[in-house]
Parts: sequence; C-alpha cells; structure tokens
Amino acid sequence: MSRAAIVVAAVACAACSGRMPVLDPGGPQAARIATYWWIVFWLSALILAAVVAFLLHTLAHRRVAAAPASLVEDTRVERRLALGVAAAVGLTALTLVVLLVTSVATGRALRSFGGTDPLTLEVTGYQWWWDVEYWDPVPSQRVRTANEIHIPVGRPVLVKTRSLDVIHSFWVPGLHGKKDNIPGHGSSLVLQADRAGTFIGRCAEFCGVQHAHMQLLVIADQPEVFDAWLQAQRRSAVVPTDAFARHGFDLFMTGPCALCHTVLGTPAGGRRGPDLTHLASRRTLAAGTLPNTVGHLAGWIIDPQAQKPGAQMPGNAFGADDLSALLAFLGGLS
Amino acid sequence: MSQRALDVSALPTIAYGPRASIWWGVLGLVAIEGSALAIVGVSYLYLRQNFVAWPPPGTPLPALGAATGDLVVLLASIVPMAIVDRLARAERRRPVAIGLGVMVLLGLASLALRALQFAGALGCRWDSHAYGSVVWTLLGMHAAHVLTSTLENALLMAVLVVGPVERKDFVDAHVNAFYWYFIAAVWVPTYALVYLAPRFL
Amino acid sequence: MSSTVGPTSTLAPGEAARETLDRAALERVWSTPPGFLGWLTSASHKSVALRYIVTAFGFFALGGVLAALMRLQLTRPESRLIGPDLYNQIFTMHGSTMMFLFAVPVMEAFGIYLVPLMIGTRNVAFPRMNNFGYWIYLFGGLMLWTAFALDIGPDTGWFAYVPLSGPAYSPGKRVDIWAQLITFTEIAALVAAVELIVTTLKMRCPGMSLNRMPLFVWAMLVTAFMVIFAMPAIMVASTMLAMDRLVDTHFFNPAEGGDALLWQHLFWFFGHPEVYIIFIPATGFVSTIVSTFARRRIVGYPAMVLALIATGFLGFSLWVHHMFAVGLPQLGEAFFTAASMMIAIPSGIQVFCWLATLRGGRIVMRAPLLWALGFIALFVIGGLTGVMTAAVPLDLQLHDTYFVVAHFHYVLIGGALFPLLGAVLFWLPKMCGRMPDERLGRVSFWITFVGFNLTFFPMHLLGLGGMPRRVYTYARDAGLTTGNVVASAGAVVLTAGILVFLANVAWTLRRGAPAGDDPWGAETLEWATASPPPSYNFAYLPTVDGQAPLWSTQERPVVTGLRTDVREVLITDGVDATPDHRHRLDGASVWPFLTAVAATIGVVTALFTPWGVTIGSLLALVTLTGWFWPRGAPAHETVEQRP
Amino acid sequence: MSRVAALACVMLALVACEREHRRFSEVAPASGRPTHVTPQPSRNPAEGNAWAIAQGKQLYEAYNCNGCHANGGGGMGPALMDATWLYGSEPQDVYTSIVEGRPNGMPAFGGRIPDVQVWQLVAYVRSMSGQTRFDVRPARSDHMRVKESEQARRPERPVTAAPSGRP
Repeated sequence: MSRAAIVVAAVACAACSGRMPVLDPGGPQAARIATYWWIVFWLSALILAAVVAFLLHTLAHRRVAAAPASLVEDTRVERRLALGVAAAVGLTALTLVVLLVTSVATGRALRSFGGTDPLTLEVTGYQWWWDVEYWDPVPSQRVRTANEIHIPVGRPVLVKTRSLDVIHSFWVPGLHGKKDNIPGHGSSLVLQADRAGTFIGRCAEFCGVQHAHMQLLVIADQPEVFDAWLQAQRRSAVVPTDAFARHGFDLFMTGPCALCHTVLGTPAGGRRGPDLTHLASRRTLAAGTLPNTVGHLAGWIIDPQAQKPGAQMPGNAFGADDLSALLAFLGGLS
Repeated sequence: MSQRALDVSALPTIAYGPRASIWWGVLGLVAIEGSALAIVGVSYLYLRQNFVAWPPPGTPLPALGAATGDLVVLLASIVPMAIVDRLARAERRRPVAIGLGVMVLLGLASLALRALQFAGALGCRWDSHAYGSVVWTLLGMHAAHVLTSTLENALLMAVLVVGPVERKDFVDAHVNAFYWYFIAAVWVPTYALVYLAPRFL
Repeated sequence: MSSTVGPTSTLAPGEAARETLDRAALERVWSTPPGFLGWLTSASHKSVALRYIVTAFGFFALGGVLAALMRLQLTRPESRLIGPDLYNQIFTMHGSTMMFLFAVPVMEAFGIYLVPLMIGTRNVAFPRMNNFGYWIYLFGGLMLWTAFALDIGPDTGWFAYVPLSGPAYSPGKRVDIWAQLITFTEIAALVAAVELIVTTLKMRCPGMSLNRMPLFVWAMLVTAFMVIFAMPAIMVASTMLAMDRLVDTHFFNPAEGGDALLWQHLFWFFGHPEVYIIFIPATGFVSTIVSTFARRRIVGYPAMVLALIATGFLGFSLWVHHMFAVGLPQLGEAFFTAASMMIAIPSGIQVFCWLATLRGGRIVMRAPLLWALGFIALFVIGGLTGVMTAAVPLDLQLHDTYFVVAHFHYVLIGGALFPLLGAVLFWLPKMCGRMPDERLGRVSFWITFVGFNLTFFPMHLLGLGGMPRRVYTYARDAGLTTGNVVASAGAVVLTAGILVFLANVAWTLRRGAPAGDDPWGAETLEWATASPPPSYNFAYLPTVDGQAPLWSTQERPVVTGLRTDVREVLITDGVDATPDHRHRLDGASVWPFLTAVAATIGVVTALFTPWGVTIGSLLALVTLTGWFWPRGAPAHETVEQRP
Repeated sequence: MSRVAALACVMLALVACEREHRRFSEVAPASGRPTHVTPQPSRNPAEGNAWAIAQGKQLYEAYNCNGCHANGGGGMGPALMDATWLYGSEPQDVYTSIVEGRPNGMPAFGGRIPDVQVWQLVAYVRSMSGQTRFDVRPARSDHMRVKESEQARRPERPVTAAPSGRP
C-alpha cells in the first residue's frame, strides 16, 4: 500500500514538478534548495521502502502462534534481533549526519549569494497587500509601488522585509524560501532570477481575514527592460487634460479615494492603501485577487467586499458617468 | 493463604517526606510553579534586550526598602515553619495550631510589604511599558503563591482548632511547610531579578 | 477469576469464602454512589476516565465536522460557500479542539484508566482532584463551543500569533475565549499529569520496580513529566496575552519594548513538546499491542525506555524549528536543525524495536494489531517529512504550506489516532466486558487507511505547489484544484472509515460476545482482573517479579492486610516498589464539581473584567474549604489528644 | 423552565452577535461627490460592536484625526475626552460634526468618508471618553503609550456647552 503510495508520489512529483514552483526554480537560491529537496526525497523514499518491505516480508513469513505467549527466549535469536536493531539505528544516525551536513552546506551556500551591488527593495506587509519601495541613495529616485515587483535577470536582489501591523511572510517559491515580516524586527533575504518570467509570491503567515488574497507578482525582465520600467516608475502622474478624465481626477481628489491612496504629483497622499501612481502599469488588482482590467477595476471600486470580504477598502456608490470618468483617470496612470 | 500472601496489615498508616504520596503531589506543584516563575524570569531577560536603559527612561530604579523587608520576613519565616514541621511530625495539635497562626501573621506581613512595593517601590504601572508589565507580573505571581499558602495555613489552623482532627492533618501541615520553603526560597531569585538586576544590567 | 496472578493459581475452599466476603466489603466501600449525584461526585479512576474518553471523542466528532466543512470549502477554487471570517474561526476551532480538547485529554484519560490497573492498585493517588480535572476540562470545552455557536469563536489559529491576536488587531472577545480555553486545558492537563506521576511512583504493587514497569506506564510517566514542564510556558504566555488584551500590559507591543517573537518562543516551547505529549502515549499503545500479538516481550526494553526518556528531553530542545523563517543566527539554525534531526534516533529505535519484535515473535493477526501496523507505515512517512522540515533551507520553502499540514496529520493521525483506535479495540473488552467485531475492525481499518492517505498525501504536493496554510480559498489558475478535489474525496472515505469504526464500538457495547478476563492473552496486570474491572480493581493487590506478570509460570503471592472498610491503598517505594505504608484515599464528593463551577465562573467573568480573578478565587476559597474540611475519619485515624 | 432557558440562549446569541459580528458587506450610500448629508435619526449600528469600534480606531489614525485632536487630548482642535462638548456628544451630534464640519477648522468629511466609516468613527470617538459599553471599547494599540486605553477609561457623561466667545 505505502509502496504504491511512494511510486505514485514519485510519478506525481516528476509529472507535476513543472507546475510546482518549489521544484521549478527560477534562480540559484531556489535551485540549491530544490537540489537539497531531491537528496532528502530519494533518501526518504529509500528508507520508507526498506521499512515497508521489511514489515511486509515479516508478515508474509510469519510463524503461526499455536501455543500461548511464553517468556522463554532463544538467546541466539535475541542477539540477532538486537544486532539488527543496533545496525538500523546506526544507519539512521549515519543518514542523519549526511542530511545535517548537506543542510548546513546548503544554508551556507544560500548565505553566500548577494554580490556587491544588489538591487535593494523594502517590502512592507499590510493587511492585506504589499508595499514595495525600491531603495536609492537619492530620495527622489526611490520608487514606491504595490503588489508587483520587477527585477532584472541575473542581478541579486536584497529584499528587506518588515511590517507595521501584524506578522506577514514574504514568499516567492520559484525564487527562494520565505522570510517573515515581523513588526519591530527587520529581516532580509537575497534572491535572484536567472531567467525572465513571472513568479507568483504569497503571504505565507496567517495575517487575518484576507490572508488568502495577499499575493504579489515578481516579474523578472532583461536588465534593459527593467531599467526602462524603473525610469517610468520614477515619473509622477500628470493631471489629465482630457475633460472626461479630468472629471475623474476631480472625483478622485475630492471624493473618498485620496484619503487612503497616493498618486505622486497630485494632492492625493493617503497611505492607508496602495500607491496608485502607476496603477495602470500593473497586472493585478487587490494584491493578486483580480486581473487589472477596466471591468474588474470598476467592480472593485463599487463593491470590493464582494471580491475580498473584510478588505480595508469600503464600497463606493458612484453613478455610471462618474465611475467611467474615474476609470478614465485611473486608466491613464501608467 | 499465609503461604502465598504478603501481609501488610502491620504497616503504618501515616508517613512523612518523600514516603508520602501527598509530598510528591506538592513536589509536582512546586515543579509547575517553579517553571512558570522561571519562564517569566526568562521573559524578563528577553525583554531586556529591547531596551537601551533598564528600567526605561522616566522610570526610577525599584526602591529596595519594602522588598528587602519582604526578603527578611520570608527568610525569617522559614524558622517558625520548620518548627511547625517538627511539631507536626510529633502530632502535637495545639502547638501546631499556634505555629500556623504565627505563619499566617508572617504571610500577611509579607503581603502588606508586597502591597507597598506595588504602590510605590516599583515606580511604574503595569501598563507603562514592557518593563512595568513584566516586573508587576513577577511580583504578582509570587504574591499569589504567598496568599495561597497563607490561606492554606489559615484553613489548616481552623481545622486543628475546631476538629475533629485526623492524623493526616499533620501530614498536611508538613507539606504546607514544604510548600512554604519553596515560596520563601524562590523569593530570593525573584528579588534579585526585580530589584538587584536593574542595577547591573 | 482468580485472586492471584499467574495462570496456575488456585484457592482453597475456605479462602474462597473469605474472598467472597472481602469482595462484598470492598464493593460497599469503593463503589460510586448511584444516579446523577454519583455521576457528579465520582472518585473512581475508571468512571472519570471513561467520561473523559467519551467526552474527548465527542469533541473529536465536532472537530471532524469542522474538518469536513473546510474540505467542502476547499473542494472548488474561489468557493463562496464559507466566508473568510467563518473559515478562520473554523480552522482555529478545529486545531484547538483536536489538540486541547481531544488529543491530550484522551491520551491522559487512557492513562488514568489503565495505569492503576497496570501497576496493580485500586485508584489514582488523588481521586477527587481527578474528578475536578474532568469538570474543568468539560467546562472549558463547553465554553469554547458555546462561544463558537455565538459567532465569538477564536479566529487567529491555534497558535494565536501576536500581534494579530493582540488587542490592536483582534477586537472583541474571540481571542480572550481562546486564551481562557488554555487556562482550562492547562489546569486539567496538569492535574492529570501530577495524578499519573504520583500514582506511578508511589502506588505500584510490590515487586514492580521501575525496570519492570510496562512500557505503556513508562510512556505515560514521561508524558506526564513533559506536561509539567511544557504547560507552564503556555500558561505564562496565554496569561500575558490575556493581560495585554484586558489590562493593557505591553508584553507584545514592540512600541513599548514588548516583543512579538517572545510569544513564538513561549508558544513553541510548549507547542513542540505538545506533539510528543500526544505521540508518546501512542507509542505505549503500540508497544503493548505489538507485544501481545507477537506473543513475546518487546525487543530491547531498556532501549525503549531510554528512547522514551530521550524523546522527552529532546522534545524541549527543538521548538525553534517552528521559527526558521523569522531569520536566526546561523549557529542557532545549525543547533536546532541538529536537535530536530536527532529526535529521529529515539523514534527510530522504537520503530526498529517493534519491527524486531514482530520478526522474532509468532504473530496473531487481529484488528488492533492492524491499526498498530498501519501506524508504523504512516509514522515513518510523517517522521521522514519531519526530518525534511527540520532542515533550515528546505523548511524555508515548506514552512506554513500544505506540506506541513500533510506532515503533522501523518504524525498526529497516523502516529497517534491510529494507535488510539487500535487501543480502543484492544481495551474495549476490558472496559465493557464485550468483544469488538473482528471483521468490522479490519474493514474500518482499511477504509480509514485508504481514506487517510487519499486525503493527506496530495497535501504534500499542494504544499510544493505553493499553497499556504490557513487560506480559505485559492485561485482558479493556481494549479491547486486537482489536489484539493482528491483530498476532499479522500476525506469522505476517511469519514466513512471512522463511522464504521464507531459503529463497531456501538455494536460491541450492546451485542459483543462476553470477553472474559484476558481475551487477547496479554501480559499486563489489567488482564488479571474481571472485565469490566470491579470498583476496587483487585480483591487482593497482586505482586510481580518480572515485566510480563501474566506470562510468568511462577505463582506469585498477593497482598493481604489492607483494610476493607475504608478506601485503603498500599503506598510503595518509588524505585523498587517495596511496601511502605497503608494510605486512606478520599471518597466521592461533590466539592470538586463545585470548585470547578467556581473556577469556571471566575474564568468566564475574567473574559470581561480582571475582577473575575478575584470573584473566582473567593468562590473557590469557599468550595475548597468545603472540600478539605474534615468530616469524621475512621476512629483509628482521629487523634485522641488533649486540645 | 426549558422555555426560559431557550429564551436566555436566544438573548445571549443576540448579545453576542451584536457585540462581535463583522459586517463586511455593507455598501455605503452615495458618496461620490461631496454633499451635505443630514444624519439619519437612527441609532448608531457601530456603537455596540467591538469590531466596528476597532475599525473606527484604525480610521481615526488613518484619516489623521490625531493631527488636530491629538489622541483625543486636543490640540488645534478641541479635546474629545473632557466633560464639556461644544456640539453635543450624542451619536447624531458627532456624526453631524464629522459629515458637515464645524466652524473654526473642522472640515466637512461628507462624501469623502463613506457613511459606514463615519458611524464607526462616531462610535470610536464616543468610546474614547467611555461612553460606549465597557465590553466593546478598544484595548491598547500597538503604539507608544500616551494615555490609558479606551477600555480602562472611566465613563464620562459630557454636557453640551458652547464656551464663551464662540458662536
């Protein structure tokens, strides 16, 4: 039975590893961990197979119990059994030493990555979204975004994790293990993407009602693409000239939106919700809950609680025209 | 049956110290409460790491007067408690009752001194900061033990005065003494941690 | 039924008449008062333990319903069946119920039932405390479930991490309910632990030195010691949490010098040993069952005992492996990885000793053994995935994912529930005097085994696929749907298996064939008395000269000279169990029940105001005075002394 | 007897739901454009609900009420915990103050803060001076301690009185 389970497991692992971010590493850190996984996995499979085989063999060749139990023991048999146990324990200890050494070696390797010029990000967890700041010695060159991280391929990225409310955990399984965002404690990890692509990240520590909908995207681009993106993100928003979008802008500034959201270059400076300066350039809404399309954005603005019950964003009863104007303004925030 | 029987009818019905099962029960209680106090003590040291100054600025060093008096009372109380212990083993009803009365008074004295510590000597409230929270908890937990044991002594004294008295009541007096030794002894590290450690840490 | 131990004992006619008289006297003294009052006041370890077991299985059923609801919600992606607020309450209630109201109590309850029988005495050391512990446990469980029914169920997980569970992010009384549940649980568990330690150390029958104690008794002893040193940590932590919420202390407020990680350290210093508190008694079940049905003693008794003790110690040195993702110093990581892996050695010793015992024995294949064998396979899987999560690099990926959910269900269901169900079948004949149905026992095993693997094996893959724990839903395109559908289907099979098992138990209680004293041909002393055992357990306390008294061909003397007109037991030396003195135990009393009521009033009031502590203490003072106030002891124990 | 017990259970359930229930899905009425909304003369749905008051507490910080009312102690704006309230301390009064604003600096937040949140703020503001039920008032927050928490606050019954020199 269990032997069958192991075969199923091995086959399933092999078949699905393409869909399993942990086993489909996109960078050197995740690759080291995946290598270690396969060492442990095959050793474990071997041990399980041995134990189950021994057990089944024992049962298949069991002696029939005719007489009642007795305390008379054959010393030769006892000796053989004790030796067997001792040998198995010795083997176990040996296996554990191997696993411990490889574990420590993997840990050291993970720490050795980093390089001299990492891209530095500060990722702050909030209930239930991510605030991301690209660090730069010049304050005006820093970039703030939300729920979406762009990184250049081949360059180490130093992610500083922190939180200002409850504990979250930053986890992008395709690139590295997780690191907790703990209020009062800063922590960090270095990750790197070796190929371009999109990696899904998640909050891994239970953080309240909408823990399930607290995702982020890590998008690895070629360095020149990344640089262009970063430059674009540094630009402030401009007040729309088009009258319709301008109406939307006014609604945003004088209505409920600006109390919680920031749009750089405008009076909106609220910090309770994500920075929306470049909202239209992002792929998802509401921390990975919805794709960023006009329809979904409209639905989200009107009734966020239907999509993400418990989220901090309240519902807004805009009329159809006002909503279209607002969407026109938001659509221009690229 | 005499051939195949182990006759225990000649054995005594009362025992003191580790021979008695209740002594082991109290030892279990001591282990539990000792661990709990130790864990609060470790938490105290853990929280210390989060502070530059200990106690934090604006909070004075805890005043030593009442606490040291408490230390003297608790350590001195070991003597009458030990006398009660010996009298109990001799099963002397009235002297044990009187001794327990003395212990109740000493326990109340300790609690009065503890009240002074809360009222002034600590120099902060439990909700001032984490330092205040942890020192209030340490002192409060220990005070709860003093109060419990004092109530036990009072109850046992009442039993001895009113009666009917059983021989096992003397075993109870004996284990009360055991528990009290623990309470008095554990005040020494608690005192050192709350009152002396901030002067060095 | 024989009054002596060993297969060959006989009694002369005169002695038989004497025994009949003694039994009648003992029955008068030891029996529990009839009716509702007797139920409230019982001081019998057997009736209290049975109540404990039935109550614990009641909570197990409730926890199981919650698990089914979670599987129902997770069967489809983006399901709207159960909202996030309710789902969070459900998984918190599931974890808290299974850990605090089922697993620990049921294990201790088996200890309370079996230990006095296995060591050959009449009751536990403090029978009234025992009853008090049960009521506290019951009231704690009722409080939690009443709160849940009123939509005040705790919703921050069974680990209740601050600051999420703190005053700023969990308004209302939900978390306070959880913190007070801990108060109840810890009191009940500690009472039972002290009970078991003192009973084991001071009340073993003459001749049962420590090196002759049955392995199950050893397992319960180690467990009880772990409870004593683990529970204070959660007691302190939950008190700090309750105070942070109720009187505004700052233990976990980083802005005032408090620390969120202090909670994690304290919680896991309790939380990890907690797992062993559940698992070690299960190894005791397995040792007993394997030994009985292999028809031989366990291979390597000293190694088994040392392994239990080593597990007990090591269990306290690896709590940090729940915290690798917070970022620790490298040396600390290496130490805790090493410690976590090292605990595989004592576990390995036990597994290899059981395998060797089966190898060297003559196996009688019966349903309880089947559950024990299933345990071995599942526990090896759970142990191996445990080693995986002990390695820091891998844990950074696996931590807080469904891989971990799979891991600990393999350890807790495979490693503890399977042996427990085996133990239920094994000791049911002793507890009710009737034999369970063999075929239903086997059928329920296979259904449960298949259902269990179907439910939890895919969760490993879900974890590797990136599914975090404690999420109420997942995206359509996340690639997690198949695994979740399989797991939910497995849960249906698993439930069916458990239901067949319970049907077997119900059938046994009504229709089972009479069992006789020792239907399995087992080795330990509980099988030397009637099934179910009389209120006084043994007419004459036995004596032993080896580890397997019932398999010995030597005839052993029995203890005489204990009074039969009061509840007298024999207290023996802690190490070699030589008789020391006779001791009168307390009988039935309503005061433990009233004290539990007083404590409950205090604790529930303390949800709202700190004055609850004062109110509870004053009420308890009254009831405790009633409890300990003398009410006329037998003449030989009163002191005829000048006042 | 059993009917009494059943009734008690139902009442207990109502009490619990009232105090604990989390209403996520309430959609605010029209708030797209700043308008003067007259307060509904109903009781405040947030008043007896622990979660709603805690939300109000978070909003109080997020909307920077502290900027003028510094933790309720007053600064540029009046104190919110003393015995004399300029414009009344009943829920409707506080609601009107927030939505319509008041002379001498209190802006009108009508149309900027959804109604649900205004009621949450109202309940929180009243809890600062202990005017709501003791078992739903917030405990300390995870900030520096500047004053006793709302739950530790002794209830105040403020009187409405315009001080001299002001309209």
